[in-house]
Amino acid sequence: MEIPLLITAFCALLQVIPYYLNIPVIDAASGTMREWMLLVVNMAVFVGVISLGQVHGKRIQRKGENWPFSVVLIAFMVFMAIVGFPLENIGLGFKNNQYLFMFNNILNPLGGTMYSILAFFITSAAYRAFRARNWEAAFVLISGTIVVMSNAPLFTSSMPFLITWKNWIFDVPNTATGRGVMIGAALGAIALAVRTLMGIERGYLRGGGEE
Amino acid sequence: MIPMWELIGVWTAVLMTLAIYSFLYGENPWYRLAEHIFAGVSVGYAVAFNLDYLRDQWVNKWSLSGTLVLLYMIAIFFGILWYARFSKKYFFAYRWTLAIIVGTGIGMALRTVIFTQFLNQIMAQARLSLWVPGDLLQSFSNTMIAIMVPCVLLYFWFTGPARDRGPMKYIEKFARYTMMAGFGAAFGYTVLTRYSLFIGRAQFLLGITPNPPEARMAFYVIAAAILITLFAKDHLFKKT
Amino acid sequence: MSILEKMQNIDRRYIYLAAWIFVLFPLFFPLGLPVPIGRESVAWFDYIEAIPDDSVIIVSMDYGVSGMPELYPMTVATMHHLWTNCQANNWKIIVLAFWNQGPLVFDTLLTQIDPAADYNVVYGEDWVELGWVPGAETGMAALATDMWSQTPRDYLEDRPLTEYPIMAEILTADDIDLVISIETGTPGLPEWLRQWNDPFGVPFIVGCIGVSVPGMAPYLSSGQLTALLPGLTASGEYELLLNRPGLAVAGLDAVSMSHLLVVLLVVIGNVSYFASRGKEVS
Amino acid sequence: MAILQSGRLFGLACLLLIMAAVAYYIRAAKGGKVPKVRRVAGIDAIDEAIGRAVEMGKVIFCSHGIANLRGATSGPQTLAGLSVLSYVSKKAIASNARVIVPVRQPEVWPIAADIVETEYKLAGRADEFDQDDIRFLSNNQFGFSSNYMGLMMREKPGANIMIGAYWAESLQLAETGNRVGAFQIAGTAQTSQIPFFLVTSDYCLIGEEIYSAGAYLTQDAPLMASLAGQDVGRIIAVVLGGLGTLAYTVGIETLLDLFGM
Repeated sequence: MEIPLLITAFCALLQVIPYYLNIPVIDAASGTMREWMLLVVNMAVFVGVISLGQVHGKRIQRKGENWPFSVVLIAFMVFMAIVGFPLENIGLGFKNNQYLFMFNNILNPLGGTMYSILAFFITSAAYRAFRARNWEAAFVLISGTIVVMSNAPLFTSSMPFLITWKNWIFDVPNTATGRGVMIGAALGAIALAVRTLMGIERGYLRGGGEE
Repeated sequence: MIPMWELIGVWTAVLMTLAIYSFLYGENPWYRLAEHIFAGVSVGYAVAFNLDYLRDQWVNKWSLSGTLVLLYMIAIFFGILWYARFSKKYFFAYRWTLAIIVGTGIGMALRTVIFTQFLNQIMAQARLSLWVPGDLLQSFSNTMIAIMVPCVLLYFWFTGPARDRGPMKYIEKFARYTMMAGFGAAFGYTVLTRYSLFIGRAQFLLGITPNPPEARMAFYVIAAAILITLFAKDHLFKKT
Repeated sequence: MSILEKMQNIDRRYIYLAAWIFVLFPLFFPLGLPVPIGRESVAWFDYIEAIPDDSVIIVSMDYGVSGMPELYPMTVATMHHLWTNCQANNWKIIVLAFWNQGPLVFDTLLTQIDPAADYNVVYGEDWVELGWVPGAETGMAALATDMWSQTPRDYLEDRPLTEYPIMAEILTADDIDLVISIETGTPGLPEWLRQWNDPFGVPFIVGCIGVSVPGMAPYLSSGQLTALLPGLTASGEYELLLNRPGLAVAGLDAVSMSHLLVVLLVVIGNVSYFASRGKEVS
Repeated sequence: MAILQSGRLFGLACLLLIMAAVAYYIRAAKGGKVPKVRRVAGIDAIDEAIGRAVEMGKVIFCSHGIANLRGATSGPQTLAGLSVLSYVSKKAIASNARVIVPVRQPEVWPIAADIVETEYKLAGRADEFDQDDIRFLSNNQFGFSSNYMGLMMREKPGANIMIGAYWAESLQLAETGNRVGAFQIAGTAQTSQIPFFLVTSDYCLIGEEIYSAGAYLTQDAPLMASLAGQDVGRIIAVVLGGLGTLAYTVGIETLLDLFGM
């Protein structure tokens, strides 16, 4: 089945060609294509809803493990979708009070707290990783500790040279690492693109149809 | 006094915050509750948000001319094909839609990757001067970067016999040390950002301005409730 | 198992508990640990002090609620600095946002500060809030050629821009003398530079979160970015320069303590590691 | 020159050169010329991870990151992760292990499901495929990660394989995997997140290694050969960078002008 592969190649070329060649017609088409694609992508949102519905619906039906939590999940999902539904003339949508309540008092605190929980994880990861087991680990330990100390006023007030050291670590090994890894990643991405366009990359669109 | 529903809001927010933090102790029903609420609310939010987007796009752009209307309809058609995956008979049809997305994605990558990740980085290398008059440190730093970057690049060398030749051993070792120092620095730097986030949450729990002061009482009460139930579950019931 | 070996594989929950204590304690009982003033915050302070009279300044809130812990304090301090000098220097301040939650953040600020009462500035004459400008980079491009096109009405009072004297002479990016962007990611400085600095030469100063700092360095050295206020520590220093200790200074003790904890743990980890290894060898 | 966009000429030349090199080696491999490829410890360890999970009778988590397929830098990483998923599920099916795939992007979910189902079909056991194991969690970054963490704590996987684009959640997932004692292989091309994978996982794939993982795992000659094309690009980068530095040091800026064409 070659159709998906042809579509892939066509869509890829549509984006690439006008970027390098000055052909206004194709450029306009590729711009429209990008906006158009967002519509298609937005339509996928119910895939998630259906998948969640199947998994948790089954669990509720069978009274499987943790099924009350599945009820909570489905209830909150449906409620949030309804109060936020873009029908402003019947009082729903983004300015609906229930919607704002859910957004400000549930979604935001949950997101913010999940983000901040990293402080604990980074501390315990540092405790285990910053240990001079060998030369490589010693490099991680030394540069990491210098940077940590240079960020705290407590240390820099008595050891201002830490900031100079940190700047050097950032400007030299950190820059060099970032640059080297980034160039390599570009090569990898290009090779992957070629393999995909040639239809030989495993995983994506492989085979197709019934096998 | 703040209105009742605002007070409820503050208590809810504190409950959500602490339920997530309870994960630090271990997986438990409080966390499970927050986790499932999070999934439900965020997916519901995504539904509302995406539908709003589709509606706005229709009103402000795609409904304005005949061609655009047709394109919008085609988009809806390909959008519906996503759901072919759930059909036993036509499941393969989603691959057409997918091909559009992947193809455009690869095209976008081929546009920018060569510049942002490849050429711009090489140009930055080409702006290094190994000898900066009067600035020994800068000269040294530039020289180090000029050596480190190719070493890191060569570290990933995959194929061919040249890979196993003598000098590569040293290059590889030097590249590892460079990367370890670089990654260590990035790690250390992130500590600050993560702690500022946690400090922000802690300030919220303690009701320090600009956060609502009512949060503090909620913090004490809910934290106590969560801690007591966690300990009770672990120490009273486990032993029997 | 000796204590040293136990320390090496300590239950991570004790580490989590220590982190709670090290952060909450200084928030309950401020320690007033010393804060050295770094060059970034001084540069930022000096830059704003030296903005010429009659300048038109855009303050762009390019972050959402999740960025508030780190960026909100510097936003308050910067607005304080701008509003304080607004009347004397005849600055015009336009507040807008390219992140859709930006106006929400600014709402929080306005619940704490009443510009009219605290600084004696007049809404619509000295400053105006345009609200969220959609479209990210394309929105920036559109705004640069026509300041009125994206937001025909203001955000705070929802009235047409024609009713505000401040907007009368502000039509394109050519009329803007400075952009202050406080930001967490994309859209952010690179997009701004492409649409505003390259074509119009508008100067930029940026306040950003710690993780973005390394990415900002090239713009700073190329001169496209004139001043950079990085993260919470620098915000605290800036508050001290303004003689207005606020949220960031309150948080700085906690920053110091938490970093002290990390360093202590690293020391303990290494000491116990080498001690127990020494034992094995003997 | 009107037809060519100015400022992009040199980039186009580099791009075409690298693409041609990759294509050339793939063709050559089809004719029997296969280059020798070095070992990559992290990729080799994937078999070990699966084996260990099977031995302990535990499930395997295999994630392809949280990005969609459209991002210029993140999309290819997702494809790389899906390639690895294809291999992992094939191996797992052969040894009767269960693979759970946590998904964040609705648009990626059908592909992940398709990949795993195809492996079951190829093994002739289509009826054993359980769609619920391709687990959509949430569109929200931290909604996804909180669920992933909860799932790991409950299911206690024997192996956790994460290849793709990750942001802040990298440490949340890797630290939790470490907490439950999973054998972890993690890789990403997001330079800011590599440090966290490096210190919390058993093996870490750095940058371009993730793109090669799919090719390397299959041991399929044309795929392996494409890695040689990458090396051509590598040499170009090293040479151009080196020449550039030397030229700039002695005050010649012709090369810079050339790059800017």
